[in-house]
Amino acid sequence: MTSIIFRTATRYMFPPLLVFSVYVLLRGHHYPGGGFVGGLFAGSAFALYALAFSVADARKVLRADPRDVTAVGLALALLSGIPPLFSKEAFLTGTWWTLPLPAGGTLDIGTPLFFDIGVYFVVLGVLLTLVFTLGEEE
Amino acid sequence: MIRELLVAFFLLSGGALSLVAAAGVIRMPDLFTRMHAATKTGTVGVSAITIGMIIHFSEVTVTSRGILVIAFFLLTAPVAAHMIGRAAYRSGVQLWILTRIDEWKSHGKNEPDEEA
Amino acid sequence: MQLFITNVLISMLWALLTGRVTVGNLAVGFALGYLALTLMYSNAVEKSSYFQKTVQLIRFTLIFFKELIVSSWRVAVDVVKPLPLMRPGVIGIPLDAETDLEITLLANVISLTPGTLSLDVSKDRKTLYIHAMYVVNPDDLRAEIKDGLERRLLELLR
Amino acid sequence: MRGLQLFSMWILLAICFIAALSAPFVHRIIPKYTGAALVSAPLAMVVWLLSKIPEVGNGHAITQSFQWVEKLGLEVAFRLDGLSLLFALIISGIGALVVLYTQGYFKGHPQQGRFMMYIIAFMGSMLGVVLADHILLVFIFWELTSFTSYLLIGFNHESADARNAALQAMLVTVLGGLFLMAGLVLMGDAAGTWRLSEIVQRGHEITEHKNYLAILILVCIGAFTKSAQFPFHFWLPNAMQAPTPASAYLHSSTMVKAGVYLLARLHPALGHTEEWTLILTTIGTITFLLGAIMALGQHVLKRLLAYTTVSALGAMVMLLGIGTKYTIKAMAAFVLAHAFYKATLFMVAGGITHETGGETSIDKLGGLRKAMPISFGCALLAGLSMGGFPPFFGFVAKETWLHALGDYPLLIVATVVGGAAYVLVGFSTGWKPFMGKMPEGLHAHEVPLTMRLGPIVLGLGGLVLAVFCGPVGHALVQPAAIAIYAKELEVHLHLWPGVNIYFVISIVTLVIGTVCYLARAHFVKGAGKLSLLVRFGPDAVYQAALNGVLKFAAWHTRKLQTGILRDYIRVTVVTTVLLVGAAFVRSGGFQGWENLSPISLRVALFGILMISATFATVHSKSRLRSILSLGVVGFCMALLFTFFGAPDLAMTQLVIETLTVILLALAFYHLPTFRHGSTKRTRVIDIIISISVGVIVTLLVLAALHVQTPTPVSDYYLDHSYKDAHGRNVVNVILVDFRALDTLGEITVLTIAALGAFALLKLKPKKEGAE
Amino acid sequence: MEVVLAIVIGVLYAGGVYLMMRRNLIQLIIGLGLLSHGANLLIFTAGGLRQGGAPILAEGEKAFATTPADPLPQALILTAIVISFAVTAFALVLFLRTYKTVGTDDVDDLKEMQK
Amino acid sequence: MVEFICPIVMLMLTVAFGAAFVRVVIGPTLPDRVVALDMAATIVVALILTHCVQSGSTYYIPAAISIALLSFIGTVALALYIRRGGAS
Amino acid sequence: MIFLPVLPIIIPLAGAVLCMLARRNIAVQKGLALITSVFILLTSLAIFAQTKDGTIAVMNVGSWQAPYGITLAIDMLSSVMLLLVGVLSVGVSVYACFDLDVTRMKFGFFPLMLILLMGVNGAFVTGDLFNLYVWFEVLLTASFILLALGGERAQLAGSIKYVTLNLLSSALFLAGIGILYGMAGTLNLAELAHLVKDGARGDLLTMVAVMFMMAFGIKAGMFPLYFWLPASYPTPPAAVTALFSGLLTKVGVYSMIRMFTLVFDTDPAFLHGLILVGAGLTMVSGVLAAAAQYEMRKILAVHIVSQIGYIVMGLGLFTELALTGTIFYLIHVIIVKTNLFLIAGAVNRLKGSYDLHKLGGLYKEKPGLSILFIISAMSLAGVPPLSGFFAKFTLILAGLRTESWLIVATALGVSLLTLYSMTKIWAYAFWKPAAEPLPDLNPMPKSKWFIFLLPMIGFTVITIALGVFAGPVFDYAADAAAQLMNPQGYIDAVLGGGM
Ligand code: NA
Ligand code: NA
Repeated sequence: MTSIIFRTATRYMFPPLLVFSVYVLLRGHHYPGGGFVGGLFAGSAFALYALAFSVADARKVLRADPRDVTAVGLALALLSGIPPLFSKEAFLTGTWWTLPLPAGGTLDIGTPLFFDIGVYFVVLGVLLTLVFTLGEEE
Repeated sequence: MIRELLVAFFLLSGGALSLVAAAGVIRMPDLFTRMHAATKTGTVGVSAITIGMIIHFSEVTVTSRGILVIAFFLLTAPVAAHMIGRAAYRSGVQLWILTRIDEWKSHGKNEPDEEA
Repeated sequence: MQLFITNVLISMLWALLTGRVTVGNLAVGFALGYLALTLMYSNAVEKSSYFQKTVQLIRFTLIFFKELIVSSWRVAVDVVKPLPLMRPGVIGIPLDAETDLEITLLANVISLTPGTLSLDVSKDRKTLYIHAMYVVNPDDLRAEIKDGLERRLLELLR
Repeated sequence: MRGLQLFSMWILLAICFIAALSAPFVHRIIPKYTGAALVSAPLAMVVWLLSKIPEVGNGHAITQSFQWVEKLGLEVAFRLDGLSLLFALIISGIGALVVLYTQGYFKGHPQQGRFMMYIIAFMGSMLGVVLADHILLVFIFWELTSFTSYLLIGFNHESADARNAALQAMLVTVLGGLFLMAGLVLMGDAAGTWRLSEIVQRGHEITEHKNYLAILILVCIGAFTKSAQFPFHFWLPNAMQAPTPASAYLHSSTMVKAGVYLLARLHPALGHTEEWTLILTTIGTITFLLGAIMALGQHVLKRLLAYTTVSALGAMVMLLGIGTKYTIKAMAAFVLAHAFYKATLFMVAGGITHETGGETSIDKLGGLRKAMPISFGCALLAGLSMGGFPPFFGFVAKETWLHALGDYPLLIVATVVGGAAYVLVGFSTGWKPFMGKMPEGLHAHEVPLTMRLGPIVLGLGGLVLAVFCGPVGHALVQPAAIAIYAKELEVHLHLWPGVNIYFVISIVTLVIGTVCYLARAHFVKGAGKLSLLVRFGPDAVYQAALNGVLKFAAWHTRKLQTGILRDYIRVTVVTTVLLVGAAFVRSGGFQGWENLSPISLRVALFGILMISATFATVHSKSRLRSILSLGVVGFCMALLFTFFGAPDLAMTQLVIETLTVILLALAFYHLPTFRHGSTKRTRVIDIIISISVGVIVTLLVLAALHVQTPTPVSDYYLDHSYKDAHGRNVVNVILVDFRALDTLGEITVLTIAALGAFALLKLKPKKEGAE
Repeated sequence: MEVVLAIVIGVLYAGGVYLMMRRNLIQLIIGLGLLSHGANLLIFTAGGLRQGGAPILAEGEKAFATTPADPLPQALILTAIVISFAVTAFALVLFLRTYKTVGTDDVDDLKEMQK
Repeated sequence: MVEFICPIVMLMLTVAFGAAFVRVVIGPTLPDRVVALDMAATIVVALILTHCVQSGSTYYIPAAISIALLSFIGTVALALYIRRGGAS
Repeated sequence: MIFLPVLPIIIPLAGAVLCMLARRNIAVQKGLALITSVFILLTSLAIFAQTKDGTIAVMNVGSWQAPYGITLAIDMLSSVMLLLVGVLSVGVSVYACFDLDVTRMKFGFFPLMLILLMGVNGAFVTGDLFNLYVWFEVLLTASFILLALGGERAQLAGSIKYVTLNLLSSALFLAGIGILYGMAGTLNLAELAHLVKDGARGDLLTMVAVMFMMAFGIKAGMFPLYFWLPASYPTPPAAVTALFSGLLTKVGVYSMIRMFTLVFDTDPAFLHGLILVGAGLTMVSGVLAAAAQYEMRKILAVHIVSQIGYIVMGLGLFTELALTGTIFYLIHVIIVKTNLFLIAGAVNRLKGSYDLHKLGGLYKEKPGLSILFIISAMSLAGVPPLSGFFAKFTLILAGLRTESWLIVATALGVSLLTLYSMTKIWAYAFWKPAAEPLPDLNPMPKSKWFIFLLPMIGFTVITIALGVFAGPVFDYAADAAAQLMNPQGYIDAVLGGGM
């Protein structure tokens, strides 16, 4: 049991940190950030949670096993390179779709984005695997 | 012009406060007194600089992020100080010899250490 | 809370209407919305919590920032002063704050205000131990904190 | 004979190897008739060879070739000329007899099949050596004989002596083989062809080539090791560890003669020079005498024979070295004679040992004539042939030999000495064990038919050859001699040469030899004095060399692989610094400051801070101080990244720095504090090494900055990032698009690092006693 | 500017190597950390320092008005940082495991196992 | 004016950073070092934000936010480490 | 198949990801690993078929034209290396399925193995310097973990040395990349080669070349940089060591060959002279270390060093024939060395020891295994007509033709000592009777034992085939060497487009 103060602060910081991590991830293509730093932030949020409460609690919040998160992320990154196969282009060729936004603008969605999301999950999973395992070590 | 003056004011006071914090961290006699300097002055110093920056750019995104920086500092700095202070105290870091009173020691002695 | 959300929505609507999404414009919208809401709910029951809290929040914030600045100044002075003039000490403050949030905010505020630094909360959550730079009389200090920061904070939160 | 047209050299060889490989299986199926079945392979060869005698005798060579490794110039090329024919006949003929002998010798032995496999493979390899017409092919078969003889000598592998002898024989012959290979290749390149038949026609090109002496020495070393010439002779007597059929085969007729064969084969290419004569004659004579003298003091049957084999090989080399028409004829005749009597004696010796339950010393043998009459007969025939008594082929050969040495009186004296020894050994092996009284406790009976066949055929063969020495000389010896001499010559062998000086010398030799035999006891005693020669002889040198190499190896390994990480790092780093430094100096060193930008205050300040923080990290007794100072270094890095326009880097650096601290803190909970000091000396050395690293890196960076970049590829990224890759943050676009493959690799590294950390922490081996 | 950074890089490499030659597992890992800082800074410096701002195209613009910092070394360093983080984390766990299994953090003691 | 002020502020911050570093080095206790490093992180934020003003580029703000958040986590982790008895 | 050049990377990765997702079920993991290995082999065969006539298979990943994106370029050398990886992966997978303990499988052996293969393949196909670094790190990290997996004392002690020295090498490699980029402004190997051919980069290139030589030298296990190898290789299970011995150091050598034929052809007297000296010392030092050992696995491990010396010797001599020898040697030694480690593992499985003093009598007990061993051992020692003979002979011939007497003498002497150490193993473990009878620890029934032996039988057959059919192999190696000696084709193929 750690401090009330710390745990309370953590409880209030945890959601914004996760939101911030997604923000960093999604803006990464245009501004500083990206999947890597985003994943680190998300992982840090869970690490903070594990420090304040316990690794077991943090695992409960995450629900999935971090190693599965990693594997899924890696799979996503790998798969994002496959679509060009169907248009006879090289592996990892960026494929973009422009979506109209309700407010009138447009949004570019492309395979590099999915790649970055894959990176995000890998980093998240990796960091948590490390932190949780080290935290659980006797 | 006023904006520039404001920016300059906030930046300079931020810098000055940081210097003060630095001086405190160097000069204060024990951990706890040093923490006073580091926590308060450091936080105010960086907040001042953040405000200076907000005024300098006067953009929504910069402002929101600037506020975020300040908010985070105000939330985390004391918590961090608390965590270190308590850890240091419990692990037996000595108070300055001129410390007058230690009620925690006298009252809190019987309190079982949660993690022991 | 509903009123606050309504207020935020009004400020956003204002920004959209004026077509400029800037801090200033949002603030203006918020202020206008607040005024409008004050008028709307001048007699309603819900009024008390939202509008009263607003006043308390503003007051608390002002006091807090004043203290913050003062505290920085005090440290600045302390840093320059000869060391033996300090009278540091660790004292316990009996808590009225009960919830986690109350205790946490109080501890944080105490840490950020002059001369005091929260160290820990006792296990029974009844006492907050703080480190103070100038302990001339521990009881005076205790009273000062309880009447000043704690009372105001609890007023705001409850 | 028409049916034989189907066969050709490579098919016959292939049959040999197939027979070898199938031997264990054949043995499993028909254990009693293994030899009978397998002998068909060498017999086929013998028959085929015999059928070619007329053609080859007329000076025609039979050739056959196809490509193997074309670009390397390696062909599978065979050529049967007189020399090849003589050797191939000996090899396959005696081979066939040995295979049968083996059947009897190893009767009921569970690993008879295995032995058959080795011996037939060995025979095939030997045949390959003498039939190959390509230097590489010669070498390939040559090495195969070394390898198969290794297996043969070490056949009784549960005995340490057998293993050591096998190793010794292999190391010596392979060592020679390596020299030989170098020599052959140089020779081939000097001649411009790797075909032996073409090389021997270009003798002048080789003897006048600048590498001639090197080629000659290399080839000689190769041949000498194989043919047990001084000073490489020592392995041969030791190789007596091999089971008798192997000894008989390896040491009488075949493997050891590979060297002689090769020298003979290359005589047209390398011979006719002073160097050739000097080297071969000297070494040959020394070996001839040494082997003969060493034989005098022996009492173990097989060792007696082995030393005389050494001696005989020396004689062949000596004769070849002189290189006259006559000596070459003599040599060819002697090869034939030696093969017959020596193989017989080995086989009989094996039979004696076999039937007496393992007795090997002639001093403990006697009176076997009744128990083993046939063996006795054969041994006597061979022993007399060996001694050079008429009317055996040994005598015929010796006569030719003495004739040939007419101009070399010293060598005649040597021949008399050696010949006397042969007489002694001939009696010792062909007479002594059978005559006199049978020692008590010795039981023996005649060897089985399979083991009798070889001695009978070969023992009688010595007589038959002598009787038909005229035709034999014409059909077998003459073509071989022509091939060696590379010019026309005629061979006339006579059983009765008439009384002349050489005949007298011959008789004198026989008398001396007989007297010596009667006084044998003195020689055996005298052999004790020769122990000095043994102790400091080549065998000892071999042991010393091997031990020396092993000792050096152990020392080298101890010194280099200390097990201390610091030593490894030191060597690695110092090597790197020295070599990079050398390259730096070589490339003109530091070249100027022109391209450097002026120093700004804040960079200077942070530089100083970073350096101080690094010092604090390095020089710290507290590991946390070290870690936190490293954190300061990281902060400074992030700030530098900020100052030079790298926000992504700054952000990542900061996050990573903090996370590293967290991980370290989590892990440090379990780790103890620093407490292992180093000595001052160590520290000083380490500091010097470290500083040199720092200096070289600094210089490298400065030197590299001096080189102007033309247009870096990154300009492309700046232009196309938004346009083609839909991203404004160029760094991010590089990471997820332009160079996404790097990132894919990077996240793979991350993934497995986590996987590994997990496995390491969770997978705990069963408790080993902690210190 | 580069001179300062070149010296810093040299010091980082020197410090890293020195620490790696100490006897303690933790010093070893800190040494690796310094070395990786050195390598990153080296790429950054050798890649050319341009004070032209971040290689991020401002909102609304189609091309860079002035040449910004070279983005490629930055991307390379990013990759290198991540990789070295992964490796460091693993090495840390490895050392921890070693300490717990072997019972020493003295690198010199590990030589016994060579035999 | 801002161009003129920024270097001065930066210098001040750098000095403060240096002071924090000195405390990291001299300690004497681990909590002292941790507090000093935490302060150094705060000053890094200030430095980065000042650089934003100086260079007119807002791209560095996320870096500042990152350090604000993560230095907290780091400090807390170290505090917990101290709590577990690693103060020496 | 437009994806072909990248398949050697993504197939193992996909297999690894699936294995990770199936981490609870070992049977599924085994199946996945085997299937993936077979696919790796098939892919490499397809690539081999495409490149065997000298075509360079090029793929610009992400469709960014060279030199801007990462280009994968597969020439004949890469292609044959990929093929070897494919063959090895199948063999080692089968072996591992039988030999490895369940705990190691549970804790990620198969994904790690596949990722190791991914890294190795990546290094072989990439045409980009930094990408090469990334693959190096991938394979190194995987190897770190495979090495330490199991956490036994010796493993850990070895791992620390391995990790440390290899990271030192990475720092050096990275520094080299940084400086080279600073000087040339590109990371694409072909572009670098192109710039160097223009002569614009000056003498400093020699210095950078030496840095790369050292970085790759550490990874390749050259003297005096090889210490990590004997410290670590003899510690993990046989399947792992076999994989390592076959592939890891070879990646270092491959990279050295690639860089020193394509990019660094400045100052050959100095650079190739240095390589030659290194090669000689490496051979000698490795073989001496082997002579001093009495532990089967350690002998084999330090022999890797010695073999590296031979491989590098060809690069040092730097003629077409010499490179042919190098390539032949690579092909030969990867197969043979892997096989020897697998056989050593089988011995250990039977007798529970690698100690030559303890072992014995195997020739009597397990003639089949003995024959597999002696063939491979003799091949390694260079006994004709096995693969090792042609490999060594070609190198020595190249040495003789360039009149590099010293290196030829060294190579010959070392080959004798190699023979000595191989016969030492043979004499001690197989011929000699065991000092005290060792129990048969092998619980496998005969049919299973045969399947277990299958990879070894396969590799042995390959060794023999490489000798008997040396012609085509040599032709291939010679063509590959010619391609390396004339890098313009590579440069044109990469910079001239591709897909
Ligand atoms: Na903070
Ligand atoms: Na540049």
